[in-house]
Amino acid sequence: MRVKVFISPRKGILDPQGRAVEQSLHTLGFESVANVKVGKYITLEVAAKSAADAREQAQRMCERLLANPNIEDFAFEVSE
Amino acid sequence: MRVKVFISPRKGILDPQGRAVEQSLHTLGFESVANVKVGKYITLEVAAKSAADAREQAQRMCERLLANPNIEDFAFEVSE
Amino acid sequence: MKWGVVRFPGSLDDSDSLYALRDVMGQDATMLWHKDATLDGVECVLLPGGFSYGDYLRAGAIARFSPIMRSVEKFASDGGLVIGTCNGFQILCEAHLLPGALTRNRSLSFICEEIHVRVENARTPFTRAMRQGDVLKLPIKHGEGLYVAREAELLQMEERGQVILRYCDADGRDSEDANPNGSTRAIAAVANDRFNVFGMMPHPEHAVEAMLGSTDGLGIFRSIASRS
Amino acid sequence: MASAKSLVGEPRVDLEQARAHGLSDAEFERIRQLLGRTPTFTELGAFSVMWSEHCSYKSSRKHLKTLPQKSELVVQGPGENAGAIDVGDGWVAVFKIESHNHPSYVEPYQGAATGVGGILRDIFTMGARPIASMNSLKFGAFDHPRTRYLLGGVVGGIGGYGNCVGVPTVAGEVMFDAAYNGNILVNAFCIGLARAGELWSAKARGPGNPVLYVGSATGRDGIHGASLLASAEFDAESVAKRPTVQVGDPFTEKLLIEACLEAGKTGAIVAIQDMGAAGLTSSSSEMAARGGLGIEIDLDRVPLRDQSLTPYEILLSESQERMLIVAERGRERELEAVFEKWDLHAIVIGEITDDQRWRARWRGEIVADIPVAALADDAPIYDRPAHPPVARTPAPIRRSVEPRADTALRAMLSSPNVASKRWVYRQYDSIVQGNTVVGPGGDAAVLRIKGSRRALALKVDSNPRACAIDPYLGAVASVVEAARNVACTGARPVGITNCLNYGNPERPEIMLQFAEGVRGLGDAARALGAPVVSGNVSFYNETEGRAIPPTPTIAVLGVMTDVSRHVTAHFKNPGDVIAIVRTAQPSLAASEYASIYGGGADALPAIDLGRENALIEALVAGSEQGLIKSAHDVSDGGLAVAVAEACFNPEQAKLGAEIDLAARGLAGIVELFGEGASCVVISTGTPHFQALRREFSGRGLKLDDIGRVTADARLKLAPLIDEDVNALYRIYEDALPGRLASDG
Ligand SMILES: Nc1ncnc2c1ncn2[C@@H]1O[C@H](COP(=O)(O)OP(=O)(O)O)[C@@H](O)[C@H]1O
Ligand SMILES: [Mg+2]
Repeated sequence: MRVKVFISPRKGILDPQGRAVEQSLHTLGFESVANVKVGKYITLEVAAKSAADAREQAQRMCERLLANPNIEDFAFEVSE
Repeated sequence: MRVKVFISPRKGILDPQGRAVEQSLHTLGFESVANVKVGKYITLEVAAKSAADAREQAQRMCERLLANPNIEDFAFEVSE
Repeated sequence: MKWGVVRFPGSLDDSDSLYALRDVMGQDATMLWHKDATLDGVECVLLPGGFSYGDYLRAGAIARFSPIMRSVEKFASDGGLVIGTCNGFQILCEAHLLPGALTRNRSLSFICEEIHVRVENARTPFTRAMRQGDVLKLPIKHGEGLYVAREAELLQMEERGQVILRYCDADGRDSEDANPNGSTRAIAAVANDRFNVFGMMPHPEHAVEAMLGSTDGLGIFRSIASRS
Repeated sequence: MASAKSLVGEPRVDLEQARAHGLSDAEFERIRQLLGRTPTFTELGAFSVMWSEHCSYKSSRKHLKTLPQKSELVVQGPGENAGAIDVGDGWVAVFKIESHNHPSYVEPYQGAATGVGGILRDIFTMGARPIASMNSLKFGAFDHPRTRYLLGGVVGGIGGYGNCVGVPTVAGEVMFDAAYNGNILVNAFCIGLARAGELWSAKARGPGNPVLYVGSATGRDGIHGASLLASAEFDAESVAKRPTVQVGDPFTEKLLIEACLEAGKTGAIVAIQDMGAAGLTSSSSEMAARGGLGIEIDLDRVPLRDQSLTPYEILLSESQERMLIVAERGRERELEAVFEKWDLHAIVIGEITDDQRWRARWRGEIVADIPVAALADDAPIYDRPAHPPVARTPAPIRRSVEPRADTALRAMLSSPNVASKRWVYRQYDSIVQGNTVVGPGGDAAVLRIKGSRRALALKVDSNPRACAIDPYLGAVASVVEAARNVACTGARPVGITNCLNYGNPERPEIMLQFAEGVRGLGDAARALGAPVVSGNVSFYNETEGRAIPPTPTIAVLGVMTDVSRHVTAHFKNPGDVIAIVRTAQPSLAASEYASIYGGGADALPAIDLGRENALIEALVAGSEQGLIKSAHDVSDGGLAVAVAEACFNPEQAKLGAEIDLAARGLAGIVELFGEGASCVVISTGTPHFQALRREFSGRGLKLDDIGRVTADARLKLAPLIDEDVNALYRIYEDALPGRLASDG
């Protein structure tokens, strides 16, 4: 199964990278851009009996390692 | 419009971060995990006349700033 | 006092810490290997600076699962003294032995320079040889030293005196310019609520000899050593 | 014996193919003669990289041979992975500098990072622990559209890699000039320490000894990277070669450093070399060639990142963080255990043979079978024609208006070339390992040696503006500047490494620049008694037919016997005498002043190497006796800038200087802002001034008392300049960050 994990800085946590990217986009002429957040995109493959099993594994991977709950939110998608 | 950008290390390019995460996942008991790639997940809002316009802007943002064409591939999604 | 300095793959200031403790301060200090479970009977564990596991994913995120960290967690929960400097601080936060997290510097770039911090609480095992309000000149060198924690948690930490060092100017005054990485409330060091686990971003081990710029790091080590 | 076979589906090898590989028709013919047949495609690839300029030094070798390479302190000259000098108390310093120019232009972060990684490996493969790095960077004009991107990427990459491996970056230089708009320079230096008598070698011994592969798996990185990138001129088309970018993994490098140094202690390593340019091909053939032996490699055992790699790709890959080790037979286990400890794998991929052939097997076939010497030693050596260009350098534009001296000083301090480089070096860990007595910001870095009173001093310098006017004198000036910077700290220069960055050597005027540069380097090194123990040549630094100015980058190692006597650049106490010593009259030729306001000259003042050496001797003697409180070399921006910088102590409240220029006959633009004459600003306590003066006069030099250090933080160069030091300091410090923050 393929798993895609999306990690974003949690709301209210400083995201200096997002701010810097936003400013650079403005300088490049994309003036309307707002609310930029920079997080992580992790893809992986995992052996799983079922989609539910894969989701359960993905959930645990995120909680234990991939995301830091103090500062990050995560979401994931599972596909064949 | 909301834009989600997914940036991954280009195929064939060394991804030491992905490798380190993969090994760590193995140690944590997720032995079947393979092919881990760590990239960036960027979300932003942009004013656009249409979805096509937003897509066109997103494409240019990725090419000009968000992704490094030497070593990264990108994809994006646009939604209201 | 017997010290143990943990060497993770990618630790960089491990030898410098050992040198500061052993050669400069004459302490009994030994290197501990991350794959071992034993702490060798040490009375204080030091997690050194560096880029453990390349700091891949998040600084400290992978190192926290090293075998030795189980023992360190147990040691800490039994009241043992643990100090983490720079990467060590990051590892302790990732391991939830300290509150909060360390994220990318406001400038987004690595910063190596001498800064000043003020002792906010001198009634801890890590600062007892100093006085509240003392200003220390110490080097920092990190890319991810911006301290963050939830607002409620911060308030609680302040109330309990868990904020141990704060960035300040050379005269001990607060100033935006003196906060090198944009840390929330200019926090440079914190302790847990039992005050036996301590993390700081500046490097005390690189401030133990006048020829190299400062001896203010000795205050931290002397505080710890003065326990026995 | 079965000769090598071409593989099914491999491209045909013919003249056309050879040309596409950068080989000349004559070179291809020579290869066929050496082999007695047409090479296979894999073999052609191997020849093309080994016979490239980058690996074979075919155009430069004749000239490099003329450099002084010996002294009683030299332990290892050119020929191994790096040179080595005995620095006393049982220590040997191993050092080298290398270019990563083209890769850094294509992909600044990774290009610069892998440059740092490569030079580190050259040091620890000698058995030395890397203790410090430096870098020399040349970018295009500051306002050129690509400059900021390149600057940010290169500095980020150097820091990203160097910081992560725990080697402090202690000094360097940065210059911006339109001449580098299309071809930046990134030269990386590393130095390590080993115990005397314990250096390792890259010379294979013992037929039957196993060959071990250690480190990262092999991918398609940089195939035809270093060789093609470094040998081909740069144009729009090569930007399309991007997919071959190498990515560095400093974490693995750190493990390699620790594991290799630990493995070396077993005594089971016979020879070791990193897989740098031309990867497995060069490391294996060069180790065999040095030992006069053969080597056989089984490509099926090479760890791969991608199973679809062909033998050609495996042999030519330039994946980073890989080492090749010849071990003593029967002791593989010991080595494997050490590497396992560090989570690295050592894998036997071949063995040393006695038939002097370089042989590679893949899936049961022999895919390459070449006499080792043909690959590693028999590349042609060219004596390329060298003569001056038809057109001479145009005469410099005259200045229309002469600015006021104080205006000029402020303009100079805010010029990116003169301004503080703190924005750059604060992104580098300069203190890890705990030896940095003087880090970036000083004239030269000073590193103590633990357990010894001795210290090392290091600086890297270049002077392309001077080289553009006179490639010989420019090279001499670069050497004496680096050496003088080192001597300002109180250290005696003992050794040199160099990176020679030039254009296309097939053009006679470039070849002349090169020949003159090498001659200058050699003459200066001889005069200073500091031999050249290692180096690197980077040719083809051109864009669309325009070459960079000749840029020999010179790094000098100095030794001081007592670190407690080291001298720094800043004034120390009010009332101290400010004095200057010069070897010649300054000139506006090649000066920062002329580059801003015009009006340079088209000839450089002559350099008297005897006086240069005397100046260095006097500085060392003066500091050893504790007679010097501060010493600062006058460089970009001239005397006015140097005196201002001496007031800029970031560590404490600023001091001032009071100098009566008029009374000293120094009140002219050339005196204030001229460069080129080796000149040092010294401060000393009044009681020591006469004794110090005698150190100089005894060597035929004049130390002139020109003023006093003042408690009042004003820079007074009467009657031309009277400025607040703190205001000047802000200009100097804010220039780079300010320009980088502003839009555009
Ligand atoms: N790329 C760099 N990396 C580290 N340090 C640097 C770099 N560039 C400049 N520096 C430091 O900034 C100071 C000024 O450098 P430079 O202008 O070359 O000195 P000089 O006045 O001798 O020419 C030196 O201490 C130098 O080591
Ligand atoms: Mg210079």
